[in-house]
Amino acid sequence: MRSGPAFAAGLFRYLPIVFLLLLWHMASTFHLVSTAVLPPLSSVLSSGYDLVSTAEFWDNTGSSMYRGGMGLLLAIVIGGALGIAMAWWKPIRYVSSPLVEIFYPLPKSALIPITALWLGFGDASKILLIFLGCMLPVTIGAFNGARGAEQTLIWSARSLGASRWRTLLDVVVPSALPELLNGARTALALSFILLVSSEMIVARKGLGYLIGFLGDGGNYDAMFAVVLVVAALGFFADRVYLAFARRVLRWRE
Amino acid sequence: MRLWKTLLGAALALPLTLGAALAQTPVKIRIAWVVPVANSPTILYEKPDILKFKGKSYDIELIRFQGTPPMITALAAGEVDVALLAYSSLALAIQNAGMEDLRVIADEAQEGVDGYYTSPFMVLKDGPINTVADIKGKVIATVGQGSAVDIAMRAYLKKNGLEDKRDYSSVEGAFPNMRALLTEKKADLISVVLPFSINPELVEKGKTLFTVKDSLGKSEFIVWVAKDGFLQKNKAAVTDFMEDSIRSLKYLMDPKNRAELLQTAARVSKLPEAAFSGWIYTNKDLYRDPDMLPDVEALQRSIDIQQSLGLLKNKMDISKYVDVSMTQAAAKRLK
Amino acid sequence: MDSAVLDRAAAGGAQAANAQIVIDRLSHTYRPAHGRPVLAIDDVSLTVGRREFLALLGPSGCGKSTLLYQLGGFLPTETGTITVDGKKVQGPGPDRGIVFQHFALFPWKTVRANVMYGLQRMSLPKAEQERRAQEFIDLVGLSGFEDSYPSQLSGGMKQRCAIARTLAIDPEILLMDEPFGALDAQTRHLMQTELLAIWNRSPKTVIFVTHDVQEAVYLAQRVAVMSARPGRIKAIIDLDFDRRDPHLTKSKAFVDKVDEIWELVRGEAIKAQAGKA
Amino acid sequence: MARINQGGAPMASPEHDSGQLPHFVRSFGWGVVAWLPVIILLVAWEVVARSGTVTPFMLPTLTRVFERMGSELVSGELPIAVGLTLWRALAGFVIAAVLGIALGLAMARNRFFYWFFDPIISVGFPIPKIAFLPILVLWLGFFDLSKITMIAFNTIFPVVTATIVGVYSVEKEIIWSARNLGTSERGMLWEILLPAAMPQIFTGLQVALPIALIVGVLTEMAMGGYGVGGSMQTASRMADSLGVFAGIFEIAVVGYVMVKLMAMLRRHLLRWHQESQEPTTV
Repeated sequence: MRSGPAFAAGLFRYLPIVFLLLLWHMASTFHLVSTAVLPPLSSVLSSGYDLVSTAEFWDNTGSSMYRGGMGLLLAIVIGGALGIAMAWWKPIRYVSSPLVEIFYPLPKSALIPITALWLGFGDASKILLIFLGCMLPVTIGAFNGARGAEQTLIWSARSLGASRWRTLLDVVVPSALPELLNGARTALALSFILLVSSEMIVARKGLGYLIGFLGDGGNYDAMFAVVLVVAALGFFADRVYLAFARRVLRWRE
Repeated sequence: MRLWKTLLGAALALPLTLGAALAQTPVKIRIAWVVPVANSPTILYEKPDILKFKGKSYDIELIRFQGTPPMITALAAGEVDVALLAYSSLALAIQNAGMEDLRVIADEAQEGVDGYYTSPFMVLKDGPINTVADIKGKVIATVGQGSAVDIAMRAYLKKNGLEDKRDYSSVEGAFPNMRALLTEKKADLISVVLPFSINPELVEKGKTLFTVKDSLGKSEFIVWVAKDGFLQKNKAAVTDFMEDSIRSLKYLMDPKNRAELLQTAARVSKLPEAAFSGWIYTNKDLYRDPDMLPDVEALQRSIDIQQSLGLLKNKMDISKYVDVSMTQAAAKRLK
Repeated sequence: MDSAVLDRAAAGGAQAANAQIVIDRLSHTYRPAHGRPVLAIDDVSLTVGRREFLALLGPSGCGKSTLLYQLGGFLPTETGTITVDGKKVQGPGPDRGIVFQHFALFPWKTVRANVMYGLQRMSLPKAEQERRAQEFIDLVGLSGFEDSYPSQLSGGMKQRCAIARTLAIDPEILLMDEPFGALDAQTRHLMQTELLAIWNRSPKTVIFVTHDVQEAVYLAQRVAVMSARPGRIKAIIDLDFDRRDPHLTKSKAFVDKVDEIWELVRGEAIKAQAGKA
Repeated sequence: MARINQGGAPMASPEHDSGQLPHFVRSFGWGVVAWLPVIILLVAWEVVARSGTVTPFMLPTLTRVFERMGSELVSGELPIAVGLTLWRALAGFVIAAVLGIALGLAMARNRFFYWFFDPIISVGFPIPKIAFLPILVLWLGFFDLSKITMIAFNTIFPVVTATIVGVYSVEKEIIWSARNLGTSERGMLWEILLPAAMPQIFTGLQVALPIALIVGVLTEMAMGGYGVGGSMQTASRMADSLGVFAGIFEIAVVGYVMVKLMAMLRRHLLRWHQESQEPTTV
């Protein structure tokens, strides 16, 4: 398939999204939902267009992406390392699992009063909350993946002269990768949700800030436009992730 | 040798220039807000040429909050300096959060002032409710128990012998959704504020059963607060800040500058100018004191009502927590 | 070295003077996370000479793999000792290369990267690493598949790759854990012949675990027969066939030897089956 | 990928095992060590709270928070609030689990389903679903139905993606041999695909359950009503930080128990899997 047919195929592939948007349009034209809470798609798109053409909007997007990206990055790096370490060294597993198990089910926005004491209301506290919320799927994936590392592979590496550290790096980490990356996909999606919810509560800027203040002001056209932007960014990030994961894991097929 | 002398001179001069620079560094005032435009700080500092001291003795930073509770936390943690609180939240912050150092410094908006707007509680025009007594057994929608309008509603219903849970049930909804809750019959009585209360569809389908004024009379509804420590340390800067604020408010209230006001409101809220043109800063809006001086008596009255409803544990003398000296000084300078 | 140990070791087999691996009174208990501990190896002593090809033969579950893993240093020795060149085994090392039944190739590395892995752990110049990797890839007949991932290879090719990976680091001792057990009959036969050819070219000490009597007789200079669980050394049989003879496996001497050893093993295999049931 | 049929011993190699101590001594000792970080955190909390560097509103002492929880326990408020929150969270979770696994299986086995739902999942997962709360309220009212729907709506996504990954990782040989043995399409589902994909599906469920609890609490905060989130919201409106922190502790305890029970369930259901050779944590 070259570019023309490839484009058509891509269009076909993502047709269900068009269908979803059509459903939205019908919902408001046939008054299935009060336009007071869900404005017609057309007005959302037109205020979305106005919004996207301001520099301020991109400033907000940029700061959100920074927070989300940092939180996610920390979650993947620290969460992945923690999961692998927990599988490789029992003491780490014992010491870290109660902490992880207690913090994961807490609503992160409820922790804002506590993180505010320590980090204030700036980027750091939002990054921390996103990190905490995204970490567990990565940790669970890395942990299960590392535990699934085949014993004979570890032994092979050792008998080929690899040190224990080297074996961890060369055998356990790649073995954990498929499940770790699968956890990272969940984390990626969660990071967008957490980013919006943490910015909604207190913020100077960001997409969650926009959603919060547009919503409180009853400007639902613009608010849903921002929601759509978040969804589009999330979708795009997910597709990039999938392409990346396929590349990293190409040895599997 | 020359080099050494120059270096030495520079080294000696450095602390001096730095000190001078520090003295000139404006005091950063972090302001917490919730609703754009309706909270005046979101539009007061948009026109640099009437702000004499901004960037000189003070500077501002606006921080949006989802509601009052995180704002009180932020005040307590010293993460914001000036916050806009309703009378009810103010009393709770002082009494329950133990923030004895909170001071009312200025007025934001007052309810129930004669000749000005007051927020309505609305029912369906052709619905079953025509008098307050009809509320019995019905569902009322509030923005949250214990909030400023909620207190007004409960107080009025109580005056008419109606108690929550016994005589009516309450559900929670945000102001923007109240219209839909009423028209879709999810609630029988709703509580709305500007600009949602003047939505054409709501005006067409709904009618006002009673108002905040009916319940509370004249009420100091929303005030600016700051911590005493911050005020004492930055008296001069805060006075300058208040002077700019009052000047800007007066400028925006001036009918001559109405076009500019509407433009600013539209830009800040991302809503069309039409959303504001009918009411903002006119007598169809809540009353705002032109000198930003709060009505302490009215404030005390509202808090007493709050306490009588059991939404505040103990009686409280609010005048102890008012420090309008800087606002007064600023207003005087503008005379 | 303790001379008593040497004596006892000598009693176990020939070539004591040339002994490279000495296993002395080794016992091993396997402790699963749930359930009772199992005595897997009971008081095994064995000596293996330098450049000797020894087959460790026994029914499944007799502990022969456990013995091999202890030799490899993967499992700790609890009772008894294992020495290699007079040094106690304490953990794995590149002096003892291992080939597993299920290949244990790194699935995320290509054939070349797999073979290079051990070489990269040695301080060799890059060019030398590449030259040697290629040499061993060619040796096992995987030329042209250097950039394939293991998932793209057949079972026989995977095992060739695993053998190349182990041989490339030139270990003095080659531990093989039923390396041809997962292959089909034809491939297995080919691989046996190739293994012999490689060994003839550059003899190493080989310990070859198998439960296939014919394979053991065909490959090894000496066969140690293990009993069913707990594993003990039941008999040691010296073999002296000319493996260059293409008709060897059909010769009477060979067939008789297979039968003789098969008799020894059969009883154990039955015991092992009974033990499982 | 090839996790299902790997033989071999559990991976924690004996080099790291703690030797010869009797089992109960080891597990008790580890129990103490395991909770050490939590204990340190709590002690640090108490020390900071008592030091006077922060006001009791910002960080009340633990003793007072526990006292508050005690009095709520005695008055019966706490069990009711926890019970309600738990009921909604679990109801939403069960709905999401059943629908999510079904949808995941359908997507993994049927090209049309995959085509239709793949982009929708990809868009729907990261979308801030809280924005749709007013719509749910108008459709489904204020009470349990809208809250449970919101919970299920948030929780279903990780279940679906995990199920798809799980089914995809089932080895072709297993499917082929099952088909060869005459397994029907339906038997394939129940006897082959579901059990073989179970490790990944379960990981998805383990990720999803805490999300159900979190969303349950957040919807209560947004919509009012009884429950832990509702009480926390009321408390925070009244500037009653003891009530807020008591709520945080209640959620922490409930969440921890939930996570632990899921881990136990996993160990029980996946007895056949190699990972069960070792105690499962997280």
